[in-house]
Amino acid sequence: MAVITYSQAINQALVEEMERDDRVILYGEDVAIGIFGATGGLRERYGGDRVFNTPISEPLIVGSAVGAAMMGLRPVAELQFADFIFTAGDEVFLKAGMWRFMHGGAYTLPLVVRAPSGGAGFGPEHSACPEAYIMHSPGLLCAVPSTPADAKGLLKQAIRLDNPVIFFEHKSLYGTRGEVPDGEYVVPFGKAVVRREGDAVTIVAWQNMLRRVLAAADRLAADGIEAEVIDPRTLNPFDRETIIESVKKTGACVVVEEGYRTLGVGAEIAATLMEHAFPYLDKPMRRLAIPDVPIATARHFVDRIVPTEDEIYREVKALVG
Amino acid sequence: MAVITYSQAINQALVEEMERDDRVILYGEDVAIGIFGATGGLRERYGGDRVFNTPISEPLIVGSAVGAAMMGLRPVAELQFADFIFTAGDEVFLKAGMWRFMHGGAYTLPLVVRAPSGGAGFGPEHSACPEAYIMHSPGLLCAVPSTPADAKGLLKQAIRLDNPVIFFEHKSLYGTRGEVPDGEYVVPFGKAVVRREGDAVTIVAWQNMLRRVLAAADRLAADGIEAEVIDPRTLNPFDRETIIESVKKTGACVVVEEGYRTLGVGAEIAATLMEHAFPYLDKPMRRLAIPDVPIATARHFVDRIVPTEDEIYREVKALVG
Amino acid sequence: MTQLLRDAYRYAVLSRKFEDRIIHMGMAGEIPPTLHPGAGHEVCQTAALAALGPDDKVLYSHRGVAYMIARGTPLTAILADIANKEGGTNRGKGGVMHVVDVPHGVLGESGTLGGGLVVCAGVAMALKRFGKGQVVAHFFGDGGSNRGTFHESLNFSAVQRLPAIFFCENNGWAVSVPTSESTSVPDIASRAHGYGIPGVVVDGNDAFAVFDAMTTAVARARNGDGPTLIEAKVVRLAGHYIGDPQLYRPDRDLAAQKDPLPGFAEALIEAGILERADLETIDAEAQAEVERAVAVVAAAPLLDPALALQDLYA
Amino acid sequence: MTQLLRDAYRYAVLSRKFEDRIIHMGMAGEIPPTLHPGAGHEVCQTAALAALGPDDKVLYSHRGVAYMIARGTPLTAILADIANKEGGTNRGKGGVMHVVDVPHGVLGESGTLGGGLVVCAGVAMALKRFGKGQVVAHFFGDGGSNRGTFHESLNFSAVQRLPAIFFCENNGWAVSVPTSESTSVPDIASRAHGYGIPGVVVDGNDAFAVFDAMTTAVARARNGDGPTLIEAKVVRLAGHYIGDPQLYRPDRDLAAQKDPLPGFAEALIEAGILERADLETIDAEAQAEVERAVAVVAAAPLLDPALALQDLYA
Ligand SMILES: Cc1ncc(C[n+]2csc(CCOP(=O)(O)OP(=O)(O)O)c2C)c(N)n1
Ligand SMILES: Cc1ncc(C[n+]2csc(CCOP(=O)(O)OP(=O)(O)O)c2C)c(N)n1
Ligand SMILES: [Mg+2]
Ligand SMILES: [Mg+2]
Repeated sequence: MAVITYSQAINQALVEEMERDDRVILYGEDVAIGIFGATGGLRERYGGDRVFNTPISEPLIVGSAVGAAMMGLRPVAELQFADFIFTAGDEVFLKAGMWRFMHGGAYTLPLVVRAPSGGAGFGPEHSACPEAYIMHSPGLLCAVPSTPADAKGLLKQAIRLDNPVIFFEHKSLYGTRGEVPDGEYVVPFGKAVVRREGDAVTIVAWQNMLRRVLAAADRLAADGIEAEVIDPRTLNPFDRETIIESVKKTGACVVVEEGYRTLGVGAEIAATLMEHAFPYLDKPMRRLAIPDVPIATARHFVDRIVPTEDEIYREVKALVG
Repeated sequence: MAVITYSQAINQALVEEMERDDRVILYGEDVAIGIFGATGGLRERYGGDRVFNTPISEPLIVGSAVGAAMMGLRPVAELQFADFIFTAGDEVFLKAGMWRFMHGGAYTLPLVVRAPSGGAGFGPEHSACPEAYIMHSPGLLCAVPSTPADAKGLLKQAIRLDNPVIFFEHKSLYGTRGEVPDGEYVVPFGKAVVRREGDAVTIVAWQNMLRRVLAAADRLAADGIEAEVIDPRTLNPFDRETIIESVKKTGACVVVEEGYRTLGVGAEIAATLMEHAFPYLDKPMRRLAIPDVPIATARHFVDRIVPTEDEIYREVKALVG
Repeated sequence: MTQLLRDAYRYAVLSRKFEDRIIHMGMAGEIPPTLHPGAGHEVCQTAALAALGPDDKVLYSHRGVAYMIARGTPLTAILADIANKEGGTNRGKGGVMHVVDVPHGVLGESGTLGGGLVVCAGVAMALKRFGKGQVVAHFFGDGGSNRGTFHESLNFSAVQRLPAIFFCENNGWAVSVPTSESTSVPDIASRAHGYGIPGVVVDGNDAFAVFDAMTTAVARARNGDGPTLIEAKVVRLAGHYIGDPQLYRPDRDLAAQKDPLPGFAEALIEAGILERADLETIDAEAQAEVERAVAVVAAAPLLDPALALQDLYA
Repeated sequence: MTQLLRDAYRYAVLSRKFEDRIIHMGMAGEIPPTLHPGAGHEVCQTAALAALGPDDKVLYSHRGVAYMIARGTPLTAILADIANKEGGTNRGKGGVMHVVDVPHGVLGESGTLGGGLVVCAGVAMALKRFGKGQVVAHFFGDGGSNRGTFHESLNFSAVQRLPAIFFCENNGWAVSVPTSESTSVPDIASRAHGYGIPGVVVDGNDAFAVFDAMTTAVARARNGDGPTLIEAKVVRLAGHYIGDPQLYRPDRDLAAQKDPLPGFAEALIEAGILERADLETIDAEAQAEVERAVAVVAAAPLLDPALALQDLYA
């Protein structure tokens, strides 16, 4: 198995799918160079008809993907920052999310919107992890890959799906490395993966928080606390079963996320556990998330509000230690 | 106390605040006539400088409110349908929500965005109750008045607050009547009200669902089940305490809402009860909401997906009966 | 052209009679009163659509049902969509706002005005890539033209030389707001200048002029020369919605307004395309077709509400 | 005007020297490298701002810090914002992107490009209502001008005759995308035609021309005649961000590009506004001011991270 970066994995997924299917096209601001490295070289390889830069027109970027997908292309559109799902709010939530439904399923909408999320130092409008907004919205599938292997496999799958996918690529992960399987593979939507087995507590986390959780879990293990760590991989569809089964075993759960706390993904997990694992919960579920403020520019402020390895360690320890 | 409609109550609030403070201005599409009746007569009364129609330009409507508020006006902007918070997504979530914060609190943003929500027969892009999106978003206060008295008192308060308020007016309520206090009053943000006392179960609901819940509660009472019904009135700030205290008494909770189920407001209440009332919960909290589909145009479809009085009755009965 | 404009007239008459019936049923509570009447716009709409070929695509606006009629969608399907009956095109999801008929190139509508403009750019992007010379026409109102999506779509389509026709039906009103109160120039077509594309103003009551302007734009698009913005000045004969009292409207006295339909008939007769006697036949056939459709839909069952949960995901 | 342009030159020099220092510290890791260098734009920016009065308002874009300097914001405040130190203007929330200085009329920036355009319309709405003859100028790039908010803001401002100046700095690039690849017309100012407002193209390297165009626009706005769109053709001498290798850029060879700053100096000398000897003084004073600011900020404490939770609600 080759070891490559998250960014290279995305590039590979794009290359493989563009090779396989010439209906796949790729566009967005600066995609010809790829400001986070993921789309570099593709315009040279596939030509300006299939890979092109757009004006700074987010509604156009997403809305035209809906139009192109309706006609049978398989557009992969890029929003330069995930926060711009609001700049293209009508097109993301009302067009991509509802166009097929409101036309009675008359066609399919095989489109992907790639959206780099997270990171520190970019300021309030360029740093969010807005996946909870997408998870709340009917009609939009949502991927949150945490590893190069998943980034590649989920993106290939997203391109092949006949439904709109909002594909969050975490900016802090682009440079991270990991093994990717040799040869052709896809990762299915709606299947969580257990990143670490344990029986003391279930921790749900993805993307950059997953890395911190795994580091914290090692420290907890040294203290004799074996955490089971679940990476949902996609938030719609959302693999509730894997979480429920784990909590039935561990009796405790902590959700760690980089979104805003109120109505973050953790809230849905809390409700799900209420509904499906209530008798098994030995203690109330806890949430670690951003305390309902925008993400300031100063990097040392970001560490103050985004859950750190230390906080995760302390919080879990306090719960089950 | 006079009995007036919800729509008249809103009109009264606007009149009173425009009389009191000439920094208050009102604008949006068709506000000169007021397509839902709430703003009729105001242009005649206060002139086209303070009350004016705008082009169909939602980003401009909300974005200019931010600019005007920065300078010291107190704009009340109208989005003709609440769903259009996405059409003005950047301006609602990133400008109104974050502009003060990212400029270090250099000024206040006393603006109100009125947004008619809900209703049946308007189709997927004109029917939503998107309050959960706002509740998840830092920087945006959120009002969901259920009665004419609250519509008036909360709107007057919203206009006086120095923070951006998204003010949801439910379309099915515009024609409903209720008593409003005589004379000057405001309703504070962040104070829930107990609409009905009981000890068997706590039901949380607002706006059109509140009416159905109260009707169902009467039927439940006839069966000997006394439900305590809580109307939060605002979702940010959100009066968690009143709900927690009630659940400590009743031991059971049902949330009924007109938003999408996954990550609807009910999810936050579930997480809150986990965190603050876990030992008091005799049974898991339940959610009644729209089953994660857009709201179709056919009215009889809407009844299929929006919780009905009957469903509420049955669900609560199944839980605590 | 002769046959095309004759058909356009037939469609316009059919649409008028059909909508009159829909309005009547809507006011009587027999069906939901969800139509935005197209009266006054039909001549313009059907004449414009006459310039498209069968493989071309259409994204329409909310102003009436002449668009779909002119493309060949059966009246029964449209009425069933309004009445939430079986036999419609969108299975209760979108009503008359979202009639869709892919085989006839009727692609649908954005319920948020201006939302169709960006979708249209994407459709055009695909048509260009397919290389079969197909074009897409998007109809929208003067009100909708003030959305930011107008700017983004025209700029992008011009840069990419997309085969799109942006067709603005300027009726002087957006619900209760006169265009002069919302729009800083008298001619929306003058905005084309800023995109380096042709901007054409036509009298929307003159079917021949509309057809000509559209034919030129279609040829340009097919030829790979890019988009055109056409603005047709039309009159909204009715209210914004069924039952709109139009108190805001100084010119609401219908009698004082000029219905373009009789003028279209006269022009066709003058051009020798129709005989005067044809008019009655066309009227009678249209009325009969409307009644047949009403009867068929009256007999159709209401849609199963379980459908409310379907058609979201493929 | 003499004094105004002399000051504009001083500000441009100060900004250049200050940014060079910021870039240097950013590359060395002493401060976050968050600046989008303004090199090449400063002459245009400071000359344009020279036409505003002290009570006027400014919404700027991300391209450098000359805007704030020209308005009178202390260098220490700007640098503290970059360095996340005490003494800045936005207390760690917005860094250099959101420098704010209300007493000097520096109102801030939208991090989403084009977001400032609609905010600007609202500011202008308020200024008009206050009736004190104040105006607002909004600076934005060629890239940002393709946002739909451009359309909405220009149309609305024109309808309402708002006292706003929309100032587009066209440097031919949006990050790596040449304007010709994203924009369908060579002159963005030609889009003014579609709003019925003046659209003026100026050579942004010519401070006198920029000042004149801006002076006319300001007078028009103050007079209640509405907005103007000015497009200044400028050159981006540096990368998009600090450290941008600009591999995409055929003209990235800085040496081959013409820096407008020396030309501004020559023009001032020719006009008798400056003596050649003044240049050295101005340079030296600027350098000293930069060094003083760097020293002050170096000594300032980092902001308390508890501030991360503040300033959201009033
Ligand atoms: C984005 C958006 N804003 C507002 C509305 C509400 N609305 C529906 S039709 C209409 C007026 C449309 O005017 P115009 O585009 O001129 O078309 P006309 O009705 O005159 O044919 C408005 C404001 C909407 N559907 N979408
Ligand atoms: C809505 C939005 N889209 C994209 C970006 C990312 N971005 C920041 S600067 C920039 C290029 C801006 O180009 P231009 O407006 O010409 O200004 P310049 O950098 O050339 O001065 C881009 C794409 C953004 N901040 N906001
Ligand atoms: Mg109109
Ligand atoms: Mg530029």
